[in-house]
Amino acid sequence: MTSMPLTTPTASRTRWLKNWRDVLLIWTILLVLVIVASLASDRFLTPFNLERVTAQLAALALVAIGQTFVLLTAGIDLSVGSVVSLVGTLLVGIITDSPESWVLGTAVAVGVGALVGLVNGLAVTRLKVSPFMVTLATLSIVQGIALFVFERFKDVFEGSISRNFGEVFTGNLGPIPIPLFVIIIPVGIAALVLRQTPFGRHIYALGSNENATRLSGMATDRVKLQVYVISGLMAGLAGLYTSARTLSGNPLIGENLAFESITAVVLGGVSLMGGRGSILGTLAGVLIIGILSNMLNLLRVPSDYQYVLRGALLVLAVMLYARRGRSA
Amino acid sequence: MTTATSITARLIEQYRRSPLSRVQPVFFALVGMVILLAIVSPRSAEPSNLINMVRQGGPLALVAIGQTVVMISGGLDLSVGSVVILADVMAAQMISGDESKVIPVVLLVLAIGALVGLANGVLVVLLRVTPFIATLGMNFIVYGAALLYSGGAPRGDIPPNMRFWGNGFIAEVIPAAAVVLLIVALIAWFLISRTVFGRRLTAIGANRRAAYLSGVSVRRVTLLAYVFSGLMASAGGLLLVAFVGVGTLEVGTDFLLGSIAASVIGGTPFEGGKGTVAGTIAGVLFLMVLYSVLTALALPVSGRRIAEGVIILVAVALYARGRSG
Amino acid sequence: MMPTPLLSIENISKSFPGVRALMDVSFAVQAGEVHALVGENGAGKSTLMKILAGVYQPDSGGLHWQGQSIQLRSPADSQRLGISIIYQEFNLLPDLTVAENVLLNREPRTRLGLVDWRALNERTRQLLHDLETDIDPQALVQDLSVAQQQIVEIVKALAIDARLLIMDEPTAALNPTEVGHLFGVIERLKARGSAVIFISHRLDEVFTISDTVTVLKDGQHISTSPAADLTREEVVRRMVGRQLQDIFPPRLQAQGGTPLLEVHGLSNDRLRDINLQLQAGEILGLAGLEGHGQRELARALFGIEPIHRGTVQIDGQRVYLRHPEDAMRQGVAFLSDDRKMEGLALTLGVRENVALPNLNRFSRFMMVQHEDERAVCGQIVETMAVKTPGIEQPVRLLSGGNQQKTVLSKWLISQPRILIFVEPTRGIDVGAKVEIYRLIHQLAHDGAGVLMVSSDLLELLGLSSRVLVLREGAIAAELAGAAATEESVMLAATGVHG
Amino acid sequence: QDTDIVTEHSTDYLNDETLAVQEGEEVDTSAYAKEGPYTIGFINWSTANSWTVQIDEEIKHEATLYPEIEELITVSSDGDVNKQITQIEDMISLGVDALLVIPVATEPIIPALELAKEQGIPVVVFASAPPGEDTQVTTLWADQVLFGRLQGDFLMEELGCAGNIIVLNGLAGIATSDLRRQGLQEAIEACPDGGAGVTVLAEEDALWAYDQGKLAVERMLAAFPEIDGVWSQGGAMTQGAIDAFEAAGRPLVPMTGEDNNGFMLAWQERAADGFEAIAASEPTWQSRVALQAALRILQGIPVNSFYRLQVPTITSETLEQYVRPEYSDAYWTNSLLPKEVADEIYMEASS
Ligand SMILES: Nc1ncnc2c1ncn2[C@@H]1O[C@H](COP(=O)(O)OP(=O)(O)OP(=O)(O)O)[C@@H](O)[C@H]1O
Ligand SMILES: Nc1ncnc2c1ncn2[C@@H]1O[C@H](COP(=O)(O)OP(=O)(O)OP(=O)(O)O)[C@@H](O)[C@H]1O
Ligand SMILES: [Mg+2]
Ligand SMILES: [Mg+2]
Repeated sequence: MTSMPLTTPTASRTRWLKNWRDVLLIWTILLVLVIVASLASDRFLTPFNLERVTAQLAALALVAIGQTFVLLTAGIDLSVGSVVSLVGTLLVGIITDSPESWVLGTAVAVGVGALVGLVNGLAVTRLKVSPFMVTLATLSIVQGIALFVFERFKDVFEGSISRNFGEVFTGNLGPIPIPLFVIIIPVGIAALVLRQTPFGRHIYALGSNENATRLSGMATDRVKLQVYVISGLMAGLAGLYTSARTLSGNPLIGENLAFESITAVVLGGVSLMGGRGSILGTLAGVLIIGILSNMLNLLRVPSDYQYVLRGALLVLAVMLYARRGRSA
Repeated sequence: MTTATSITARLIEQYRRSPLSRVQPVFFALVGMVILLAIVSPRSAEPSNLINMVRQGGPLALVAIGQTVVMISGGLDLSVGSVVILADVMAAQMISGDESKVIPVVLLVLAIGALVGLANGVLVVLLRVTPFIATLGMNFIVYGAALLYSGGAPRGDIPPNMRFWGNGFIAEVIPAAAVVLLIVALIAWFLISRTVFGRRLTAIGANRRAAYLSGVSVRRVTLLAYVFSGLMASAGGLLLVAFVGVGTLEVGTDFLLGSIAASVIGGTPFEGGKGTVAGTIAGVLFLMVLYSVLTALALPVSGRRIAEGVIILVAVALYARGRSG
Repeated sequence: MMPTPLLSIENISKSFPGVRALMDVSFAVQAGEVHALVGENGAGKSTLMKILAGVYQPDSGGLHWQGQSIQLRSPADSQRLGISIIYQEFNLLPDLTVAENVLLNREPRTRLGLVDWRALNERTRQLLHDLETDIDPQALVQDLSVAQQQIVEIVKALAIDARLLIMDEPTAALNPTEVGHLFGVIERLKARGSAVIFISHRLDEVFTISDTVTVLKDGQHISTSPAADLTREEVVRRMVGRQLQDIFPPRLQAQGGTPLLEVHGLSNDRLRDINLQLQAGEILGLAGLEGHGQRELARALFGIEPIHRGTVQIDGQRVYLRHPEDAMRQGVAFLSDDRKMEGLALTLGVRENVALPNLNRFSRFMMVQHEDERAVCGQIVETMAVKTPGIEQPVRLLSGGNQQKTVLSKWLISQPRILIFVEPTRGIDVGAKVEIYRLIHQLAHDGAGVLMVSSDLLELLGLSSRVLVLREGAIAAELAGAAATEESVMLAATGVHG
Repeated sequence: QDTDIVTEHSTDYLNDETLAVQEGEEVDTSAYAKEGPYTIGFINWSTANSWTVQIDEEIKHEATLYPEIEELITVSSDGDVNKQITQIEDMISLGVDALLVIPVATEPIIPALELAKEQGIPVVVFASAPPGEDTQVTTLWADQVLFGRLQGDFLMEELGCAGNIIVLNGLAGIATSDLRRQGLQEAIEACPDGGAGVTVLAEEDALWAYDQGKLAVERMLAAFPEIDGVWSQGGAMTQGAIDAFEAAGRPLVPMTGEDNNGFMLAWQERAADGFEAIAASEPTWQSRVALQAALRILQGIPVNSFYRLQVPTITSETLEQYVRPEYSDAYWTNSLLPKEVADEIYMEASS
C-alpha cells in the first residue's frame, strides 16, 4: 500500500524561529530602549554610566538566573531576597583583609544560599506544599535570622568589609568592569546548562508536564530539589556581590530582589506555568528593568511620575512582544 | 516504628473516607491556629476578640476575594495594593468629613476600582500581556496616580457615618465591618458557585481551550474577573479608610502578598480551576489569628519573623499531608 | 511443561475511593508472545497496566518477573526491568521537540556530558523511520496532530529496548496504514523474543496480531485463552456478557428541504475549494488519510480554523464563523478528537464538564439551576453507561473510554442541529459503541445533520448516508450507498488506481 | 566671599543656633566652588509617609527662593537601600552640582557616596545616622538616640520606673527606628533599679503608620490585661494606639509620640481628661537647612562638618503652641513652611 506523506506543520527552520522568536523580540525591545535612552539623554552612553548600570544590575542578574531555573519548573522562589540580606549581615563579621577570610566568606555565602535552597526544595518535594507558601515562609524565617544577627551580634557583625575584597568584584579588569563578568559568566554557564545538558532539558520537561515527566521514569523530585538549591546558591552569590559592592551588610538590602527577579524573568519570556523561556530572555529582562530606571533618573523624572511611566513602559514593552510573540 | 507508620496510614485512610475529608484543610489550620492562640494567650482567644479579628481582617478579606476570582481563572492581580491606596486617598480627600458625600464618593471610588480592573482585563485579554506584567505595570501606574492625586500629602477625613462601617459595632457585639464582609462574601459565593459566570470562570482556569471550544467567551469572562478584582480592591480600600479615618499612602503594603497568600492557603492553586470564597476568608482569618499569636508571644521582631515563617510552614505542611498523604 | 513466564500477575487487587478497579486478577505473559487484553470501558485494563508500570501499587497480590517476586515502586523501577509502556492518555511534553520527548531521560551525551543534539535527532529519526512516518524530530509536540502524537508515544516506548512492551490502546487514533506499520514493528519485537501486551477495543486488530487473549470484566479476570481458540463473537460475549447483533442502525435518508449546512468554495491553508451540503436527517462521513484535511474542514466549520475564501450557509443564511461561539449560536456542536486538551476540564467533575456547553439551558437569570442540571447530567450518564462513582467524580479519575463518553455526553445533550464529530468513539468499547451509534442515529432521525470524521472506516461506512473522501485538502470523491466500500474509499484517498 | 546667596534670598537657618548647633570641624569647601546656575539632587528615603512628604515640600519651597537653582531633582528610594545606591550613582551620571541624601541605611551607601566625592560632587547627609566620617561634606542630624531617650525618660517618670509597657517601632533594620529604640533602652536602664521594674510586654514594627499601629495595639490589648504605658516612636502610630485603647474601652495610659498633627489633635482633645503624653520632634525644616548647606558649599563658603539639630520636646504645657486644628492630620508641626504654603497643602476643606 502506498503511504501518503504526512504534512508535518513544522520544519526545522520554523522550529528554530519559534524557539528564538521570543528572545529576538525581547532583545529588539531592549535595543529600542537603548536607542531611545541614548537619544533622550547624552549622559546615557557615557562609559561611567554604563559601568554604573552594569554594577547596579549584577546582583539582580545573579538572582534572576536562579529564579529562571525555578520558574521553568513552574515553581517560584520568594526567599532569594532575604538570602541576600542574611549573607550580607554574616559577611560583615567574616571578611577581613586576609585571603583566607575571603575563601571562608565565599563558602559561607554559597553555603547559606544552598542551605536555604535545600530547605525550600525539601519542603516543596517532601511536604508537598506549594512553592509560593514554602518560600514565603522561608523568606520570613531567613529575614528573621538576618535581623537577629544584625541586632544581637552587633559587636561581631559590625563595621565594614575589606576594601580589597570589594575591589575583586567591583574593580576593573583592564578596561572592562568586573561586574560585567559577574553577569556574563553565570549567564553563559546557565545558558549552557539549560540548553546543552540533560539536566537542563529535564527542567524544561518538568515545567512542561510534570506528570508525563514522572511517568518517563525521571526522578522529578530530585530535579525540583536541585533548582531550588541553584536558586539559593545564586542568591548567596548575589549576597556576596552585594556585600562587596556596599562594603557592608544590611538586613533589608535584598528585600525587593525576589519580586524584581520574578519580573525580570517573566519579562524575558518565562511563563509562570513553566516549561518556556530562556536565560538570554532573562538577561534582556534584567537589562530592560535596569535601563528603564536609569533612563528615567537621567531624564530627571520625579518619583511620582516615574511610577506612572515605569508601569506604562513595562506594559508597553510586553504588549508589543505579546502581540507578535503569541498570536499564532 | 512500622506499626506507628501503619497506624498513621490507617488513620489517614480513615480520614480520607470520612466526611471530614470534604472539609477544606484551611479550616483545620484555622482551628489549629485558634487553639494555639488559646494556649499562648487565653485572653486573646475569647469570643469577643475572635469576632474582632473578623473586623481586622475585613479589608484584606475583600481584596483577597477579588484576588481569588482572578486566580480561579488562572490569572493574577498584582495591582490590588495600589488600588487599595488610591481608594483610600480618594475617598478621604473627596468626602473630607462631609457626611452627605459618602454615598456618591463610595460609588465613584468603586467605579474607579472597576475601571482599573477593566484596564487590567483589556491588557490581559485583548492585548495579550501576561497577567503578571500587566497588573504589575498597572500597580505602578495606580500608585503614581495616588501620589499625584494627593500631592503626596493626603488630607481629608472620614465622617462618623462612614467610620462606623470600619469601627462600629452592631448591637454592641457584631463589628459592622464583619457585616460588610459577610454580605460581600455571600454575593461573591453566589457569583462563583451559583451563577453561569462562576461556572465558566472555573472552566477557564481548568482548561481554557476546552472552555473556549465549549462556547465559553473566554475573553469576556476573564475580563469580568479582573473588573471584579479591581472592584473588590477598591471596596477593601474603602473599608480600610473607614477604619483608619484619614487618607494615607502608608497602607496597602500587606495587601498584595496577603491576598495571594490567603487565597493559596484557602485552597486556590496558582494554576487556577478551583477556589472558594469560604476558603479564602478562612485564609485571611488564619493570618489574623497568626498575627495575634505572634503578638502574644511577645518576641522581638527577628523572633517574630522566624516564628511567623515556621508556623506557616508547619500549618500548610500538616494539611498538605492530610490531603495527599 | 510451560516455560517460566516472563511475567506473572498473581491475585492483584486494587481499589480507589468508591471504585473496585481490580479484584484478584491473575494471568501470565510469556516471552515472545503478543498478549491482548480486552474488556469494557472501566474494566480495569489501564489500572493493571499502571501497576506494571510502577505508577500504582496494588492493594494486594504480587508480580513475578521470570519467576522472581518483584515490587515496582516507581516508573523508574519498572523501566529498569525492561518494561516499557505506551499510556492510553498521552504523556508528552508540549513545549519540547519530538526528539526530546522520545529520548527524555535517555538523551545521548557527548564526552563532556552535554546533550548530543545530532545523535538525539538522528536516533529519533531512525526510530520514526521504522514506523515509516516522516514526522520531523525537531518539530514541537504542541504542533502535532493527535495521530502524530500517538506515533510519538509509540516511538518513545520503542526507544527502550524493552523485554515487555505494554500498549494501552495505541491504535485508537491511527488509520489502517499506520496500524499496519505498527504491527510490522510488533512482529519484529516478537521475533526478538520480547513480549507485548496489547490493549484495544478494535477486535479485528486483536485477532490480527495477538497470540493470547485475556478478558477482564468489572475488574475480574474472565479468561485467558489462545486467540486461535476464540471467535470475535465469543470475545464480545465474555466482555459484555451478552451477544451483540446489528451493530449499526439502518441507514438514514436525507430529509430534503433547505440544506442545514451548505459550503461553497471554502479554502484556507490546508483546504482547497470545498463544496458540500448537509441535509437534515443525514449523516455525512468525511474520509481520507490522516493529514489530508478532514479534521481541518471539521474545525473550520466550527470557527476554530480560519476560512480564507468561500462561504458557509446555515439554513440558507450566510454565516461568519470566527469563534466557536458563532457556530454554537447557529446550533452547531463540535466534538474534538483531542479530549485531553480540547474536550475536558480534567480537574472538574463529570457534571461540570457535561454542563459547560449547556449552561444557558440549565440557568435562569444567569443562575445555574442545580436540579435541572443534575437531572439531565445524571440521565445522560446513565444512558451512555459512564462508569463513575457519581456525577461529581473528577473526570481525570475516569477510565479513558469513560472520559470519551463524558465528552460525547456534553454534546449529545446540547440539542444541536448540526453535529460535527471527530473520532467520536475513540477508545470506546464495542458494547457502548452500539449505544452511541443508536444515539447519533436518533439525533439525525429527529432532524439534525451529522458530519463525522473517523479513522475507523468500518464505523464511517456503517453510519454514513454519504461519504466525502478528501485528498490533499480537496474533495476527491463523493460516494453514496453501495458505491461506498472500503476499497473505493481507500482508492479515492490514496489516488492510486488499480 | 562678600555675597552669600543664602542670606541674599532667604533666612540663614544654618547659622541659627536655635535650630542647629555647629559641631565638628570647619570644612574648607573652596574645591567645590562653582558658578551657578545649579542643579541639585535630593534623594528622600521614601515618600510614603507624611513626614517624608513634608520634607519634600520644605525643600521644594526653599529651592524656589533662589534664582541660582536651575533645578531641584527629587526622587524617593521607597525605603530600599539598593534603589538608593542606584539613585546616588545615577545622580552622579547626571552630573548634579550637589547631592542631598536621607540615607535608608548608613553603611551600604558609603561606596556610592565616595564615588560622588571622587567626581567632585559635594554631598550633604541629613535626617538619618551619618554614614561615614568623610564621605559627605557635612551632616545634619537630630540625635535619634536622644529622641528615643526623651520619650523613654518621660514614660519612666510617669510610671515611676515600674510597670508594663508596649513598644511600637518603625521598621527594624532602618537606622532611625533602631536608634530610637536604643534610646528607650537607655532610658529604661537609667532607672534606679536598672529597669528591673519595667516589663516590655510586646513589641511590634508598625511602620509609623496609623492602621498598622492600631491593629498592633488592638492585638496587644487583647493579649495583655495590664498595660501601663505605650512607647511609640511616633508617626501616626500613637494616634492609632489611642483609638485602639478607646475602642477596647480601656482607660488611656501615658503614651509617647511625635509632632504629627493627627496625634497632637487627639492628645489635645483628651488632655483635659488627664491623658499624659509627650512628643519628640524630628524637624521637617531640616531639608531647608541641608539645602542651604549645599548652597554654601557650592559657593566655596566653609561649613561645619556636623550640625546637631535643636529639637523641641512637646509636653502638655507647650502643646497649645504647636498643634494646628485647622490643618489635616498629615501635617508635622515643627515646620518652617510659610503659612500660605502650608495652608495650600494642609488646610482642611471643611474648616
Ligand atoms: N477570539 C479568539 N480567537 C481565537 N482563539 C481564541 C479566542 N478566544 C479564545 N481563544 C482560544 O481560547 C484559548 C484562550 O484564548 P486566548 O486567545 O486568550 O489565548 P491565546 O493567547 O490564543 O493562547 P494560545 O497561545 O495558546 O493560542 C486559546 O487556546 C485560544 O485558542
Ligand atoms: N486514580 C483513580 N481514582 C479513582 N478511580 C480510578 C482511578 N483510576 C481508575 N479509576 C477507576 O477504576 C476503574 C478502572 O479504570 P481503568 O482505567 O483501568 O479502565 P480501562 O479498563 O482502562 O477502561 P478504558 O477501556 O475505558 O480505558 C474505572 O472505573 C475508573 O474510573
Ligand atoms: Mg491563540
Ligand atoms: Mg484504559
